[in-house]
Amino acid sequence: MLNWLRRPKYGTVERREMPAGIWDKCPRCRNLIYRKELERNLMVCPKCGYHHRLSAVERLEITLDQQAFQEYDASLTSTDPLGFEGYGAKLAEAREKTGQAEAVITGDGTIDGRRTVVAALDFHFMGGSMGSAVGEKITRATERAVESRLPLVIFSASGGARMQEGVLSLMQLAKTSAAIGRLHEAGLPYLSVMCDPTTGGVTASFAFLGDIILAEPGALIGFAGRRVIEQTIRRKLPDDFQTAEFCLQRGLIDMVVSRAEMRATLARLLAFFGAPRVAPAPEEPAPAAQP
Amino acid sequence: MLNWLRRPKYGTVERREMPAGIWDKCPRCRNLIYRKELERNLMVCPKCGYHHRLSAVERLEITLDQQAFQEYDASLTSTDPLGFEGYGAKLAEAREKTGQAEAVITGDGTIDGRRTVVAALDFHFMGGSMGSAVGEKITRATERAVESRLPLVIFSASGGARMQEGVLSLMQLAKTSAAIGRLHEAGLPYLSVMCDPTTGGVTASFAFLGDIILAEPGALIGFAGRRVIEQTIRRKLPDDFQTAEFCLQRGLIDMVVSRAEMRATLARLLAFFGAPRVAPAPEEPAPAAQP
Amino acid sequence: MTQRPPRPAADLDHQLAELEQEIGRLHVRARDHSESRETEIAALEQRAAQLREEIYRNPSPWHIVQLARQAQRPRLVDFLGSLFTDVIEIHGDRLFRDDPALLTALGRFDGQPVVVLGHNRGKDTKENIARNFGMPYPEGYRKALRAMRLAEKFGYPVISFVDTTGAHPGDQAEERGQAEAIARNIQEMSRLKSPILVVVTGEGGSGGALAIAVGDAVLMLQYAVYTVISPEGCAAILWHDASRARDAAAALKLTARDLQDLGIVDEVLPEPLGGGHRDAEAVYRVVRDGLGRHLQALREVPREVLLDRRYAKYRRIGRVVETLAAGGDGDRAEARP
Amino acid sequence: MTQRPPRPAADLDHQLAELEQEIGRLHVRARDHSESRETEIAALEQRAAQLREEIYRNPSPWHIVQLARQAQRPRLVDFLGSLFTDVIEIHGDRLFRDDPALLTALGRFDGQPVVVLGHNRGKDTKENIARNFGMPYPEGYRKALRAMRLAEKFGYPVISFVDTTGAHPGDQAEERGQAEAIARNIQEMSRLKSPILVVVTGEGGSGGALAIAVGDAVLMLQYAVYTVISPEGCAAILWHDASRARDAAAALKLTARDLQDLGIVDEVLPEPLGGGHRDAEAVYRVVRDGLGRHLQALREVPREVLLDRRYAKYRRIGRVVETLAAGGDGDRAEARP
Ligand SMILES: [Zn+2]
Ligand SMILES: [Zn+2]
Repeated sequence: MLNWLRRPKYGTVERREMPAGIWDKCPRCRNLIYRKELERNLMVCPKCGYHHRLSAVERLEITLDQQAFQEYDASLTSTDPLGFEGYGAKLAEAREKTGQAEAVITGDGTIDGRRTVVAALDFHFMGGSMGSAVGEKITRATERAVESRLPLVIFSASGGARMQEGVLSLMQLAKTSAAIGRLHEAGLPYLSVMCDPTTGGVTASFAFLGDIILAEPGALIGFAGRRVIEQTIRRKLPDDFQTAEFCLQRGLIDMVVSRAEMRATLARLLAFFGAPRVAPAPEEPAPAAQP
Repeated sequence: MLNWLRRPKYGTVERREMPAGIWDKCPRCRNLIYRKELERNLMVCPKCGYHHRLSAVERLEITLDQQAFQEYDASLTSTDPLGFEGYGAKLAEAREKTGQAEAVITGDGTIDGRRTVVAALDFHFMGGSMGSAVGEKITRATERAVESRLPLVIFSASGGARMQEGVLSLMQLAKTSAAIGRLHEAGLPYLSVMCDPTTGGVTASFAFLGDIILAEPGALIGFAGRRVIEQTIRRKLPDDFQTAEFCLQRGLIDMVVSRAEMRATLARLLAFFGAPRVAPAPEEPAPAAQP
Repeated sequence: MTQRPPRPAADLDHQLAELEQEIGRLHVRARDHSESRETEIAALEQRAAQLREEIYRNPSPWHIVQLARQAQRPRLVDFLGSLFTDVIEIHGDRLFRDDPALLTALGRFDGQPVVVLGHNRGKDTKENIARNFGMPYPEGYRKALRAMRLAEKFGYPVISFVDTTGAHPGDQAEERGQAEAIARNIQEMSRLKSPILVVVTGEGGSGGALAIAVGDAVLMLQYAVYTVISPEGCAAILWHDASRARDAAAALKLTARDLQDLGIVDEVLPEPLGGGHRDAEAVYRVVRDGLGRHLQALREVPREVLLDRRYAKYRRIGRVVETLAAGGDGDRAEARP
Repeated sequence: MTQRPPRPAADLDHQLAELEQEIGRLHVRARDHSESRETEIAALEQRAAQLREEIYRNPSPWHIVQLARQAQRPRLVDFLGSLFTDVIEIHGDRLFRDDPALLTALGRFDGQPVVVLGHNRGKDTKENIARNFGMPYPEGYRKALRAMRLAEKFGYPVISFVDTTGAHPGDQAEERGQAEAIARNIQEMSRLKSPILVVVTGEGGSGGALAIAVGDAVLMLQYAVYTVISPEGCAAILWHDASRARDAAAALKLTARDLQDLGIVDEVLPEPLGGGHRDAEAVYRVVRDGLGRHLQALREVPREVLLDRRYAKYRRIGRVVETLAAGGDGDRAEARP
């Protein structure tokens, strides 16, 4: 991984800062993979192609051109509007764990020299759940795209609405979708990228409203959960149910793109849709991993 | 039947002018029905509800208010543009048989005092097939509706495009659909009524483009023919395949309305959509059956 | 958001149940032994009525969930019959199937043409099975969208009745893209060039509700609920204990009053004491009155203003803080309108 | 419409077949008996080449049907690869299924962004089975419409390649409303706010073709056909004799030249002698050139003018007479524009 992204001010990230030489067991093929090799391979298992989940920071690092990222609303976060039992503690824990203030990073940057507004949800932050802050940040980012006449790229990875904010979180579906609706009316392109997993309220709002919808191989994509569906229909679901490939075959998404190809594919799409080209930034040495 | 409609100038209609007291065998239930009783019942079998096919004249007679009908383009007819073997003779025969110049009657009239443009296809005229003249008359009627800001009601009954006019007939799908498209943009209502049978090119154009789509019970509605489908899939189709009821269940049409209820239903829809109300015409004695 | 003092709703429930049992026993004894227990029974029944009224007057969120789920609550067809004239049901998404769980109709309200739609819950098991308990498949949402586009073509207002436990948790609903269908509806409703009025009448369950619930005015019956997840589901997921549904019901702030406080519901329509099923006519009256007032107000709003206001209405929903702004202490802020 | 003198195409066919047989026999004999038959063979082959050229130069409509159905004819993927750059295929109707019989893609033509779509016929049996021989299901038409709406959003031209025997005659296609899907596409294409260019490259079969063939400019390869019904189907229905397909092919006026005469096709793109499969590069050249010219012309047309012209273009197609006008003799008239 590139490790160049300016870290947010929130806490200390310890994620994956393990001693060199450590081995990971692939959750799909069960092979032991040398961590460095996995990182070089963008956290895709070199044996079976399993796409490990990425944090939002990692996602942006492997997608955006170095140094070009301008973050929006880095310190915006949900409050605990309902006084919901345990929510405050969970928020604090998630912040500590991820080093992020919330479950999404938004900003603008360039992909292969094409400027775009971008958002990446972080499944490691309370399951990437959408509360007021995630909805607000997505909405603000979308509005910025409209104001600046820039494309919008969103990487989704979410379990759905954040139930600790009650209907306020459900309403973020409406708020974000309304903003996306205005973006479409403004004739600006929106590329939605579904990563593992993209489920619940996020699928039922901005994630399925892209002009073009991309997904990572094997990503879980669906509205209702497998368990509740199996309870309803009283039988087992096939293994590929709600995968990216399943959705492609069902006509719900445009393409399944491996992580290795994702950046180039987004760049081609942005070029096609006329995203503004910026002069490449002067080469600078990559910054140290942590501030 | 009311038998009030001004007959077109074309030929002599001999349709159903049989001696009184004759009996008809119902093609569905096989009961013998006294012809007068059948006519009193709008040509619906009183035993089994089978809806006999109506001519365009009959259709308008039972639908429109008396005396209010103003026919358009009564003498417009297809020519034989391709010099197609046998077409000229078939046209002449159809004219002789139906007393109509073509397979559709268009005009404006009132339904329960609500003014509307109306068209009725006639399956007895070369299977209600759409050639240049049917396409042209439907298009002109649609344009008149736009010009006069009137609703449009079309009764379809057709086997599809008239193959003796080659691609000229196929292009009538485009011509009529384009006209309907303009009608929709003009914010005018279009009620499509599918009668038995409505198949082929007519379904693939104006018949399926209604704001509201109604159908008579049991009407055959579909694009491809049953026989060719059975050849393709190599099994028998269920009896209700491509019926009005089948289409309703499949979400393709809005309602199945019996002939006895059709006029009242159209009147309610026209009232809902704000069709202009005209003063009821002064009562006049019904004209003699034939000029 | 106002906080009310907690009430011992559970105790009242318990006392009432005991009283009702005792009254039953007395009735049986009176019949079996030909004894007159009238005075005794009358006293107990008076006490029970007091208790009921106490509960009804201050129902807990969990009570309200029960009221919202009351089988005899007025349903869409009742509202259609009582509030609208010249109703004509229209069918189908023109794509795949006519979904009986979601009803769409033309009709008149106060003599004016409107498009009405909503979750089509039944009154009994047979109706409910036929209509999938008002839980739409994707084709139900798409049918609703078709009806709304029809309304838009003619400039008619849309009136949407929300009453569903939620989207259908089945494989076919997933296969046919229910997430896409819900998302599409939400987006299209946010931009539809017709006034949209929403009434939450029973259960407003998550995405399945929101798919027809984006509007210019969102009204809600007093004992309806509107929630991101069922209290049972919330308790099971968060606390691994479905029996804590009562606590979840309180925590989720799913009542009409709570949602009005949160800026999500524009008006709470009062119900008769004890719930709408006890006096349906009274419910029709408040809904008719509420719809009439809001419709009148919306009719006068120019189309562009309408859309801007609708956007702003949803734009400001949410509570966020800038945790690290100006030194890190955090400014509480409404979402920027 | 110009009438050409009938040519004895069948005779030429017959002579050629006999010649080819004779040449084959000579080859076999030369090999088996080690005889030199070179001179003889050369003479016959010269005669065969002459015959072929005669046929190729004036192919009958039935010959053209055969050429249009030639398995090695350039297909959509060939055009995509040769005429467009930066091609990105997009998938799905966002409703039900991704139909492989109909391909949609983003790409550049002359460096300009366009949306490309068309019937996706394969080159071999395996491909064709996977793609249902380029016969779309309703979801194919709906996928095309989605791609066209994308084009409209961004103001990109649509380029549509027509190459299908027709709609899919199956029960599921009917159940999912293929008539509705075709009608919807035709209507939407007639009003789409993007320039639409259509190229009929192979078989243009009835509604399945027209569903993606309404446009501002309709180009057609010289040996493509476009017809309301297959010659075989026409002969079977009208004359109860499918073997009269050759006559039906002539009667239906389904060749590019005929259709240009009838005002349905705007330009015929010439093919190499003997058919496009003999020199695919030459086909790409004429298609590229034709698209380029028409696209350039359309780019300069303001949007409202474009839509008015498109309407007028279809508005005038058809031949009607007023049989009883002015005394009954009949005025021949083009359809009123
Ligand atoms: Zn692996
Ligand atoms: Zn009968």
